[in-house]
Amino acid sequence: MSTTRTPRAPRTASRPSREAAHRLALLESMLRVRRFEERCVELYSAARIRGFMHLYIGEEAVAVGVNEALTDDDAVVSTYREHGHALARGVPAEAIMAEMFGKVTGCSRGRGGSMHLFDADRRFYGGNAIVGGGLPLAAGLALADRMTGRNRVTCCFFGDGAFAEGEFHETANLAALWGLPLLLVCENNLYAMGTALARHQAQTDLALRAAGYGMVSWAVDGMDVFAVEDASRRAAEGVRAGTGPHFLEMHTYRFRAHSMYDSDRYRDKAEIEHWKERDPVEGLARRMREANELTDKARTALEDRLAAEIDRAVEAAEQAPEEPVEDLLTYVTSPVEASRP
Amino acid sequence: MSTTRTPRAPRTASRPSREAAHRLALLESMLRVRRFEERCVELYSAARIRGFMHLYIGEEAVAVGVNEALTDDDAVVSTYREHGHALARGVPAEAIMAEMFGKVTGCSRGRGGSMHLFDADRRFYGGNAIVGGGLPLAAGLALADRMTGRNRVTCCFFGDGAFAEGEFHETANLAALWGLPLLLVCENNLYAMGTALARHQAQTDLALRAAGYGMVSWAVDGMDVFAVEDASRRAAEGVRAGTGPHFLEMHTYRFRAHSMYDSDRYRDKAEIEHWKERDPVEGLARRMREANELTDKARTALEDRLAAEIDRAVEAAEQAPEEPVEDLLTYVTSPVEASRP
Amino acid sequence: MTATHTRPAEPAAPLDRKTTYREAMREALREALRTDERVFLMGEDVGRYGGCFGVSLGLLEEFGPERIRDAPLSESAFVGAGIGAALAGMRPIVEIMTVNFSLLALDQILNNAATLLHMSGGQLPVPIVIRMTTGAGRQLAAQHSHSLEGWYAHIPGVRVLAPATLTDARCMLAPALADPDPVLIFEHGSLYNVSGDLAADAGPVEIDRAAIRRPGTDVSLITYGGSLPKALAAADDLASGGISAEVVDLRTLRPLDDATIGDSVARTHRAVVVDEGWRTGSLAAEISARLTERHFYDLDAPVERVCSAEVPIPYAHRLEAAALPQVDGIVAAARRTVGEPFPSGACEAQRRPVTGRPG
Amino acid sequence: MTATHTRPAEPAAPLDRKTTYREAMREALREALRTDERVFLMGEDVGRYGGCFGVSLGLLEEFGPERIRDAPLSESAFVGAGIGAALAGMRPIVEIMTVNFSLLALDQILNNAATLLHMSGGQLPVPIVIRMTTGAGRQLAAQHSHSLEGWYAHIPGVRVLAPATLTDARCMLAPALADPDPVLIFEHGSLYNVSGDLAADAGPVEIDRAAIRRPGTDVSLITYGGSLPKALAAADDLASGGISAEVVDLRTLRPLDDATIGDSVARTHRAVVVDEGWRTGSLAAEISARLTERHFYDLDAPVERVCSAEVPIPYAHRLEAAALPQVDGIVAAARRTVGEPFPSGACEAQRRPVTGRPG
Ligand SMILES: Cc1ncc(C[n+]2csc(CCOP(=O)(O)OP(=O)(O)O)c2C)c(N)n1
Ligand SMILES: Cc1ncc(C[n+]2csc(CCOP(=O)(O)OP(=O)(O)O)c2C)c(N)n1
Ligand SMILES: [Mg+2]
Ligand SMILES: [Mg+2]
Repeated sequence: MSTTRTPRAPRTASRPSREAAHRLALLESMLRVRRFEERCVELYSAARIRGFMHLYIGEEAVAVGVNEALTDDDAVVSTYREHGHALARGVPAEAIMAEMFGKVTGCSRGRGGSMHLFDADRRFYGGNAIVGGGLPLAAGLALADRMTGRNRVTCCFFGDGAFAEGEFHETANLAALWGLPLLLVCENNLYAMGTALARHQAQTDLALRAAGYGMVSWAVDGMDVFAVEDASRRAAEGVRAGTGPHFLEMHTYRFRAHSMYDSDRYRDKAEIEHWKERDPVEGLARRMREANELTDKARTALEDRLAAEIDRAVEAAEQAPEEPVEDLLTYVTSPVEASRP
Repeated sequence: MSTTRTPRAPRTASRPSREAAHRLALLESMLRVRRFEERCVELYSAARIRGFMHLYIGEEAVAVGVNEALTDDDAVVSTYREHGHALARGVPAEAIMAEMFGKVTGCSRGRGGSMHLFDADRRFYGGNAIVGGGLPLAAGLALADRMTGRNRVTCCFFGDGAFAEGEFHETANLAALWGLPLLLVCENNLYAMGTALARHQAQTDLALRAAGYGMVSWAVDGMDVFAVEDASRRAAEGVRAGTGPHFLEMHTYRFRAHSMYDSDRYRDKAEIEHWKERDPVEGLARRMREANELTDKARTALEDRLAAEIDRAVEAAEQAPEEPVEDLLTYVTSPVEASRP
Repeated sequence: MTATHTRPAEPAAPLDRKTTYREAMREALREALRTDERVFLMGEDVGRYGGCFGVSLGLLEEFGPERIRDAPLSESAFVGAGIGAALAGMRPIVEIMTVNFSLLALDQILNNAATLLHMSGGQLPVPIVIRMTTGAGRQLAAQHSHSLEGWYAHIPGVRVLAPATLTDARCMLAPALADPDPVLIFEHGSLYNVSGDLAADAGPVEIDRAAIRRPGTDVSLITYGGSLPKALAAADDLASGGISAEVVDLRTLRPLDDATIGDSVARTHRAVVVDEGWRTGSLAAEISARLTERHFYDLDAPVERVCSAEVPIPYAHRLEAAALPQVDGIVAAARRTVGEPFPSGACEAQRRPVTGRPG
Repeated sequence: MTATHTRPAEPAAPLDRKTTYREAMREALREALRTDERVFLMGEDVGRYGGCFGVSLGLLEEFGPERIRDAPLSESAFVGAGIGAALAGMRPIVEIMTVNFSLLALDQILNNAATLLHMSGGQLPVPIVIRMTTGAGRQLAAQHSHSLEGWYAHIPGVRVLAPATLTDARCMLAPALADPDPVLIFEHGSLYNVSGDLAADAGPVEIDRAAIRRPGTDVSLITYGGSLPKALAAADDLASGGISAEVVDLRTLRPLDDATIGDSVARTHRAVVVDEGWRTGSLAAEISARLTERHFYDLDAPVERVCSAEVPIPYAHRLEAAALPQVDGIVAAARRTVGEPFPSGACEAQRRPVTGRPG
């Protein structure tokens, strides 16, 4: 049972400028998620976005760090808390925003909303709002790769709450038994909605429990994008090397409530503040500032660029048409032509 | 993680006659299961018993040994392979046989058949033919005891195959989390139907994996009724002492095919022979004979007694009436009177 | 804990006249918990969180974590545990957050809860109550918008309730708990915020009978749950056009109250069934079939069904609205039954697939 | 593996004229596995064991363990894995041993397989085929006797097939695999041993159309799957009494072939739907409702339904037989539609509950 704690990412001292550029890219990617979601909150209050909406704020290092380990050929399966995963994967902010506006230009043509972002071209397989429901699917994507000899990784995100679902355990066993090229990323943010980890898991060391399936499993500081990146790269390498599924428990925290409906009564304010001190976005920015890698001017420019990008996304979403009501039944089944391949 | 291998039951040397009597009782109980099922095979061939029928032959030490640790107040939840559990629990052979004949005197009034034996008075809660389906139910029985402060044990039998079902994992977590008075007895007979353990479990040390939930878990020689009895007593004691669920992995083997429909192509004849050498019934009989605790005459008398008991059961089942067809819909819901408590 | 009602029945909290569906439901839970110590509430986030739709807010503080029992995300296990606890003499109320997640517990519901009594030859009644939110209309998209209560009504051995009014929200739980067999209660998500007056003496209600919510003579609008307000609005609209619609609230989806339904149709000779389930295989189909079987010669027009379009409910507001039964569709169907064409009959036509095959 | 049919299509094994339903199904699997390397079979005991009903016997030896893939007892995971594999370009055939266990995978079937195409705005078709045994009649008791194919037909986005003949067993799989969307195939357990002649040129079949298995003029017996032999026997019986019954085999339960059903009833003016599902909320109810909607003025008698009694199917032989549709019940129903009382009308009456409330 090979459970180890991931140490801080080793930082070799070569070519600082390239490294700095990488750090800047990570910061930008995380900040995009942060600013995008902050705008979403406003738009939700203005009733431009409806339905259930779950924010990723505080957990950005996970999506961004994991994505560094994935190539365009790899696949991602996500949850209802997937704005961050989608953005990190490269799904354009415009397509996501339009989706949340219910517009035809949305990445699911407005049929999915916040919880169901899809982008087949980017192998982003959603957006699953049944807790644990994406796991078997991810195993199947990985199985297809295994059977056809394609050396690709399927990465599946899910929460600590999903660890209690039978679907997680069935999938973990199947994946380990069949040696599937699956990267299981458990975002342990200590709560399943209002239920704290210790009140829904008999044993709270999730990495250790996943290791029980014979998978390589590590617990990772999910507030440190470098730790996430490093662990993800090593895990993805293992997956690509054919050593079967790998499990990463990301210790993270959501700074906001579970969803827009949640009044967040079940968490201690001090706990929230404690974790906010470990803000992955501002933490990285601070480190970069201290290392003279990020001037105030550069930060402002970055913020402006992102704000403009999000403005454009909102603008475009506002302008975009809705799917005509006559097309309601389109895509219930495939167009007839497709059924004669 | 407290996983230990159970050593052979310690045999203290006091009052040999009482011990010998106990051994004789165990032998009788196991032999009853064996002979009962052998008769069932004949009756199945004669089409007196129909439907699916799963034999316990080879596994008798588990049901009989575990039952020694249970009192009348405790509860038992079982599977479709439950003749042995029912007989050990004290459900009369007559009631079981009549059930398999589909007669109104059967322990489920003929509605259940071989896979669905029930006896509420003996707190024998069936007879569940959905693999893993009895586990949540057992947790609920235990939960009721916990909530009402009754110091009782609920014992749930299930197979190695059930370990792959989500329902097992959800139940294990729930039971450990809530500290339920549950005795989980996994009958690991190395096969789920035609699928060998290593082809359905990524990690085949089931006791170790159960321990991952924070339960006390032991692997036990399920072919040795004393080892089973000893481990079960200790586990049941732990449960009664309020230390939460205990898990016993019983290493056992079925000598017959999975069901009457199975041609048993997937097992090695040598493997079957190897395990038959460890026959729990004949093994105990041999030891008792060697210790001069069982004369040939006593054995013959015992066999005769059991044969007569089974004869009577068959006779009574043959004679018994069927439920009248007019009563088909009885028990779909409770009688009207019951709904006004 | 040996007998029913061991605690002296405290006087129920005096009922406010002004209340909401959510509060009425909570009051019902509180009463059950107060009057019968065998009762407990179990489900995801029923305690600390107060229930995902706030129904059980405050109950944890009043009754403690043993009886307001937060469960892990393990629908099959905690529903099954409810069944087991019921077998052992408790009266569990299990909450599944929404019907969408109940599929994960369906094995326990169908193969155990609904089956044990019969399979055991009458030995094992399962007095469990399972509550869940159902329905669409809040832009929650496909995986959070199912209306499967009619589907559940297919299962022998369970009773299916759909409280649509404040009184039923307040008063159906007690008889559900008194039922010795499994009862599923479906609460339409759009109803929780409905407010109104609740009679101070709102007492025990029957759970065997449908109710006439509005009498009428020309056509029977047969519905339940979240569609009741729509049917009542349609009846208003029809009345203004001179058509007198009777509105029947089924209340209990299984077993159906054939007598009340049949009597209504025998009077009006026309029926429209309004049901948020997908049309094919809907509860509306069952009611239509029964009316044909029993009232073939009473009917002056074919039974109409107004159901959801056969599509995973989409997120976009207009698409979602088009997928669900709406007042204008009910009005149009009712007009068809009395032979009056609806001015703009576009509504149903819009539901034709364009490029897709019939789903 | 980049395109369809990359292997040169080997000539299919010459078809024996004499075969069984089981062998026909196996031949269909073999053909699919030979002609399309994207196809694989996955499920519990499909390999080493040969399939719990022997359908896949020998395929492991021919195609190896990667493509004849034994799965652990994890219905949700391996059905979901089939869905994922389908998304990634494979053509999985997933076998669930019996429909009874499919409840454990229903979340994957309804919330993923049936929903992904729509929810993703058309990006993610799911070309999966899920096969399962259905039905009662072999004394397997409540948890092994469900007939839920009609229930599954409620779900938009899936196609539901019920091959009832050797030809359909042999020929429905290929078009099912060619369908870009999920297809559920229900094989009635009582059919596997049915033997008969299979035309050597049995070719691709339509999976959009019902079939008239026996033409007739007085009443349409509408059925499918395991009830087809019973309906045909009833038609024989009726013929000897001078009633000409047409037997319609639905073949595809979703989408229903309204044209064939409707044309038949427009000719005969009377319909009996025979369906092994529980009566309330049955597929038979849907067909009855549609006939009323579309053929109200064609019908000379109310549509009759012959369904299973609403009871968890009991083990005892006579009780089980009484719970299921039988030839005499079909004959009686048909006679009622033509206005002839059935000599001994006891059959339906026996189904009344005695002490129980309506289930
Ligand atoms: C099967 C299922 N049960 C319940 C829910 C309602 N629900 C949505 S999110 C959630 C909590 C999930 O917690 P976790 O897996 O830790 O993910 P997080 O929200 O913390 O990211 C719950 C209970 C659901 N969507 N699906
Ligand atoms: C959920 C479910 N899936 C499949 C089956 C069919 N089936 C019955 S027994 C069995 C094997 C179970 O193996 P195990 O749990 O090891 O018990 P054993 O039969 O060896 O005692 C299978 C696959 C079932 N009854 N229920
Ligand atoms: Mg969480
Ligand atoms: Mg086994």
